[in-house]
Amino acid sequence: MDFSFSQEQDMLRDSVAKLLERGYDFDTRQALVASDAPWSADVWAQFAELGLTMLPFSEEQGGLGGSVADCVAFAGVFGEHLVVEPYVTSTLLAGGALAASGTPLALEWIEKLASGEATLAFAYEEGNGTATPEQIAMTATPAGDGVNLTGEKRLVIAGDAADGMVVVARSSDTGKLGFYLVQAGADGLTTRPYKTIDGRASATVVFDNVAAFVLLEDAGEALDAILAKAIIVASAECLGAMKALLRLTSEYAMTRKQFGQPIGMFQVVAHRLADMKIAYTKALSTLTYTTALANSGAATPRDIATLKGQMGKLGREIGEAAIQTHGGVGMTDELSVSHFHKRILAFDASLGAHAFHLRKVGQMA
Amino acid sequence: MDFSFSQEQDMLRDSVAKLLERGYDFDTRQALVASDAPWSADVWAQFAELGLTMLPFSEEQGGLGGSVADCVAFAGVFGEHLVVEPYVTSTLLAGGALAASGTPLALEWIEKLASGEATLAFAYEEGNGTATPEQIAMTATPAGDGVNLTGEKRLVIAGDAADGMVVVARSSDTGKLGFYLVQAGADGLTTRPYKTIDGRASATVVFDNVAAFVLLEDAGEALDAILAKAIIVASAECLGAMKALLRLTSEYAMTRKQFGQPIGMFQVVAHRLADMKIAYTKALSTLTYTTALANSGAATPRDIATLKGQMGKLGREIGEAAIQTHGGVGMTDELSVSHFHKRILAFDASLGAHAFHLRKVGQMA
Amino acid sequence: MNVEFSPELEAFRAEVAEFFATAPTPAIREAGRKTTSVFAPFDQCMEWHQILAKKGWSAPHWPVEYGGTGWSVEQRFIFAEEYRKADLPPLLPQSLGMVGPLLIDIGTEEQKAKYLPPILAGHDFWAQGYSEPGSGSDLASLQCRAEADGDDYIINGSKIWTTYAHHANRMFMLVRTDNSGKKQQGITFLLLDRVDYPGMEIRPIVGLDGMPEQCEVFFDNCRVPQSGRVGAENDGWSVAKHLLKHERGGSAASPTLVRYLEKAKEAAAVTPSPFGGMLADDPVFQSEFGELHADVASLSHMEKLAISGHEIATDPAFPSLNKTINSELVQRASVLMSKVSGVGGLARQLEALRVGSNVEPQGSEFDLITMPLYLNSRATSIYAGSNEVQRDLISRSLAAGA
Amino acid sequence: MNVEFSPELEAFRAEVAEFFATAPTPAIREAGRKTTSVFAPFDQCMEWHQILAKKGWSAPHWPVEYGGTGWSVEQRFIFAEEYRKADLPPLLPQSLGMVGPLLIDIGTEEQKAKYLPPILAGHDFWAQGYSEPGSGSDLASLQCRAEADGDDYIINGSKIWTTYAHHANRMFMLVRTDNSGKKQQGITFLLLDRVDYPGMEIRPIVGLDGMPEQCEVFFDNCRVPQSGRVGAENDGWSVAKHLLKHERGGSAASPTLVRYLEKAKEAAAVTPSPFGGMLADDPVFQSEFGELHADVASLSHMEKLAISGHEIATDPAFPSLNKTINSELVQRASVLMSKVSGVGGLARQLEALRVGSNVEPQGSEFDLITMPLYLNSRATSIYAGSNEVQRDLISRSLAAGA
Repeated sequence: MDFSFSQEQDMLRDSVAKLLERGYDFDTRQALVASDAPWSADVWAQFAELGLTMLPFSEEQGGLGGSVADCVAFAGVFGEHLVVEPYVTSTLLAGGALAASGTPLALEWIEKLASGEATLAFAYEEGNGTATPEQIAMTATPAGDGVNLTGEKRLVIAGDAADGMVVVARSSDTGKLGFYLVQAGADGLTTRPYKTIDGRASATVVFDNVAAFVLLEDAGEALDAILAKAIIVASAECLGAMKALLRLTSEYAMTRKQFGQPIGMFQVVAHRLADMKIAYTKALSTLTYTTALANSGAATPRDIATLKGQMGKLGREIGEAAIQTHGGVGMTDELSVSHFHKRILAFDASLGAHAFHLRKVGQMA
Repeated sequence: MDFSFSQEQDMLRDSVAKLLERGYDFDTRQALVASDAPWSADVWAQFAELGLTMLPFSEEQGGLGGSVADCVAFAGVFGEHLVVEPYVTSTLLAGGALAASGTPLALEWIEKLASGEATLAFAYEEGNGTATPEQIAMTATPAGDGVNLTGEKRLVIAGDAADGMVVVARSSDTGKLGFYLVQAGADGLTTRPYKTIDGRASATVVFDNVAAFVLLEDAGEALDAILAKAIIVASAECLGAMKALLRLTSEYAMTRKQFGQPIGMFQVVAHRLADMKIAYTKALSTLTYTTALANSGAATPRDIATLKGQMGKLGREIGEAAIQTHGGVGMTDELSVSHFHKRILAFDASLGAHAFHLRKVGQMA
Repeated sequence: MNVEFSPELEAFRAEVAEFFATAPTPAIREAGRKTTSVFAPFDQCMEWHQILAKKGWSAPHWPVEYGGTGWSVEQRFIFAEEYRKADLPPLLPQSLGMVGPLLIDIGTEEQKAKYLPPILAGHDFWAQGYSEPGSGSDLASLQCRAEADGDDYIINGSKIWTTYAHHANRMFMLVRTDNSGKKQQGITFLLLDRVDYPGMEIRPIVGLDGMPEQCEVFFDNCRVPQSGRVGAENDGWSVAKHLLKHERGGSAASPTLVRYLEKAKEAAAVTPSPFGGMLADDPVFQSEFGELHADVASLSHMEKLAISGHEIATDPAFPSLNKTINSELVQRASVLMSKVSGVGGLARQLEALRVGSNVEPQGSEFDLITMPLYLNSRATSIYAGSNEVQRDLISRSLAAGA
Repeated sequence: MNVEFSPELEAFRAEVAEFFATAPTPAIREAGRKTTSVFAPFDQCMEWHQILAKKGWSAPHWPVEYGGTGWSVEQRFIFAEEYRKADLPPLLPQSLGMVGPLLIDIGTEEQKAKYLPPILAGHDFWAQGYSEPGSGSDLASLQCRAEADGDDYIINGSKIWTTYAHHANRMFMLVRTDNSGKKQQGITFLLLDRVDYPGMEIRPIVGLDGMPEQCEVFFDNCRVPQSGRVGAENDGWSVAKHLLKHERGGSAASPTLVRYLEKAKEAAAVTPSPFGGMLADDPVFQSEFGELHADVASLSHMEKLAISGHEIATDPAFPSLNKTINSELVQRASVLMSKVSGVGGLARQLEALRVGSNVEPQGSEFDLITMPLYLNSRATSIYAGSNEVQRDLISRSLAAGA
């Protein structure tokens, strides 16, 4: 068993950290979120320069053949900086679908994603009931070379801002789930953009007979695989947010005084901090182990469900404890604390909330 | 709304309290539990003298026409003294079944119960699955004037020591639940006696074609009613145990010193005590309100499920907190603390555990 | 022991329900549906307060001679239940529940005559100036200073977490008038007739839910009349503690919680479970729902006991027990609600939340409120004496043998 | 980053499983099934220890030169997993996990030569004399006194919660040799060759589960040789702290928890749910089970990281994190198990629990153990440094920036 990052992975993380420390401090990030821009094109270009957008694609498909551990190595830093750029959805989820497809069209798009010149949304979730792919209702009806898509997708990150989207839909013919590509602005597409509570550009997208290209008609297995990878990397982002909260909260507790002493000297506050560290240690351990498993090709669906469930549950515990410990200032928009918590909340609700995954564990264990 | 006990109820409680303070201190109680006797015949006779065994029966049936609130008034004292005498099972459950029956045989037995000269067991539970009457599997097959009973009953309090038992069984003919009376020592009866973790004489009873008298053939509604009443009174016993634990634990926390100060001065211990009081206040409120509702004939099945669920859940919280606060000594057989907790555990597991009842609330609410 | 269920009570219930069905304007109803805090949208809330006042129902818990209703415990609960069923905005507590009852108890006749009628009528809204940046849980350490000068005090310092100060026309506050003794001494309780005195400045703070609910209030040589003092100079701490008494045995918070649960169940009935069927029929949902429902029932029972004069309400720890239980149930209810919304709760929709914006929400009206309610309710265990302080007080009552 | 799954490892697993299937006697197996504590039934436990020792497997975590196995992390976990799958009694921790490793680190050559082989072989069992009636969480306040007298110490005082002292033939303990300085100073760490010195008396304490697991040990002018001292006089506190190091990165407690969960699931598969069907298929059971299973998985991941040398194990708070997480999971697992038993767990069955009694249990063998396990495991958050003390330590590590 080896749970350490390689030197290359450490170096990549340090590069990302330097980049974000320079240009992604909390105030800059807040200004970005408050602006009309969906994310920073500049930062995205720097990600591309560092090779992040190329990393996960195989060398045959024009990528760097990076592993999931490579992504985990730097994704924690994304979480610590509350990055709003759509790395997981565009590069890993949409990109993963393209890679699984491998059609000429897919390869064309991979090139655009890998170079950083384009982004894609991943239209997957349809509401609280669709934590599991079995509940996907969006239909794909064969039409000519492609399909027509009808249905509604919620929480489509970058849905209004990306150059197109990969849609997960159910074939009206076979009942199987497939990946389909839709260009931005296609006929029949109605997009209601919004920002998420954690500052990401998102949209509700309604499809009314929208023409789409076929990427992969029987995508069930591929979907599981790319979701698993996305969950691992998103978990690393979440862990970054948890780490930031643990640090900020212990610092605050040691400086903020009430009744003549730092509040961290009150045993109840001290024990809440201890519980935050317990939760963080569990989360760190499970993310690290699951990453190593996945790197060895041995992560089972139960391992992935365990990871997603634990990260969401433990993350929420840490976020709520952080706010309670900060008191009034923790309730404000000005301090970063609540924003880290909202990032965790968004992580938890996406791709199946913790209660869903932990119950799945109970079914599978 | 009136949530106060009457002067008569207060007086009855005081009489019971005096009796138990005199003759039912913890050491005496422990000696009784360690003995071969199922309970104290002497104490039982004193209960009868005070009229407790006569109280709940109607005046027409030779009782005192006491209300459920009358029983609640003194049952708390039973809990505070860890009384092992089978008041709830013999007087309220078996007695309630007799009262609902009203046959000459039932009236005969009511007289014996009311006078204190006899006790009856109530054979109801069949295991963890039978928190709900729907799962009762014991069969009653018509035979002559009576029935033959076949099946197994668990946790039959006084099952080996009482003069007979009221059995809840399902008619092989109609599928309906009925009440049947079996004499102690009847043919085909195999009794494996044991003491419960909270010191009561109990038994597993196996019925192999045991001849029984019919008390009531369609007892569904009557069963719900007598279970509701028994749950309310058993809840009062449980509340008495909770009260004792809250008192013992706060006293201990104020006297036991570690690190140079009473452990109750440590904020984490103080807050645990506060949580115990919160739980106790909830339990007291719910028992009191539900008793008043039942006294007004307005307690619904949801109210009863809420009561049983809350008492079990809150009681366990208090018991576990009491042991943790007492530390090592809380883990011993010598101190009463663990015995109060075991009384609560037994209450919780009987007649449907808290998780069962709270889920029922969720179905009904 | 009994609980009354009479035809008269049912007639009362019908009267209340009828009034709630007809009296509120559409904007008031919208404000009620869009309430995601203990503090409802201000304008519609005050408009509704005025309508209730005309009916004589704005302060049921006040003594009859000051405008209360003289209702029985049953009536008060029926009123509260129908109120929540109709999804109407709760009236703001600062004036009706805090400064009003305080003045009734210990105000001068002049103060009562001047301040109580406009509170009752809903013409005045009082902000509460207690906390300071350095004094949160440790309220008695407050430093905002008032120096006597002729008939006036001159105030210097600041207050924070002053809810809706930017909407208020009056304010009650604690100031430090003496630094020499123990910190609890030397505090004075002041009523401010206006919030636009020269030298007074109010700045809203945006909360984590995006709403400007709290404020900071700055005082720079702000001159206010001494006649606004309640109680003696330097005796403000006991005045503030007296105010606490009004949380005792007066609240009927459980109907709000019951309404949250009803909304969660209604939404769950039309939300698919990822395990098939609708969420409301999912055993795990039912189990969690039942557990919370029963705990809310216990609070409701406790409130009814307290209002009816049961001895639990005379326990010195009762206000702390009540506050702790209620605040944590609000948080749990908001968690359950946001679970039902799931990804539907992730859109930040400040415009759609604004009363009168006519912006269609993303998803359902339920999804619109669950996340703001969850976020806002993180404060319930922080404000009005953090739950840590409340548990300290509860444990002290045990040490004292209560 | 990787986790190894090689054919060699599978062969190792088969070898271990084969040994566990064949080597234990029926009594040892029965003791394993009837283990309701971290401390298994003594006689069969030591018998099994001796069998394992002959195979060379009694102390996998010891250095090879002292009898350890030199296994990889994977092998250690496979061993622990197969061990629990076979329901074998866990070896007692006091000798193998505490005094043994301590002597390996800082004992004299003489002490090592004398004491390590019989520990390894399972011939000696050491009791741990730390706590005193007045010194529980505040261990450093201990008062059991040892006065030097020639080559001996004369001990007066008492020890409590001395697990299995009535079965022990040796004992290590902390005594006070100086009262003049800070309480942590003046403590000395002693090895007692025997437990039947004149003036030494051992009294078992019956626990809430009815078992005499703990003891009280009284010393009345009890004379023991000074040669049993480990470290310098008055330096016992640092010796005791050194011992803690061995909890760091060494434990593999999660396989026990996994086994508890398996047993709960197996029992649930044959227990009807009051909502119909079998409990194992009930969504609420699955949900609770999954939540606990995932938390156990996190502990397992943490243990594997620690054994493999990951930096989390170098955190000064690691032993406290490990102890807190493990103890609370044991408690939660025991709650889940006793929920499955329900009324089946309410019979007090001390005789049926005794190995070799041949008394048929009331209900299933699962029901026989759930309640004693639940009751006994209430102690896990109390002993070995209460979880309150552990959380104090964890929070201090945060204050120190770890």
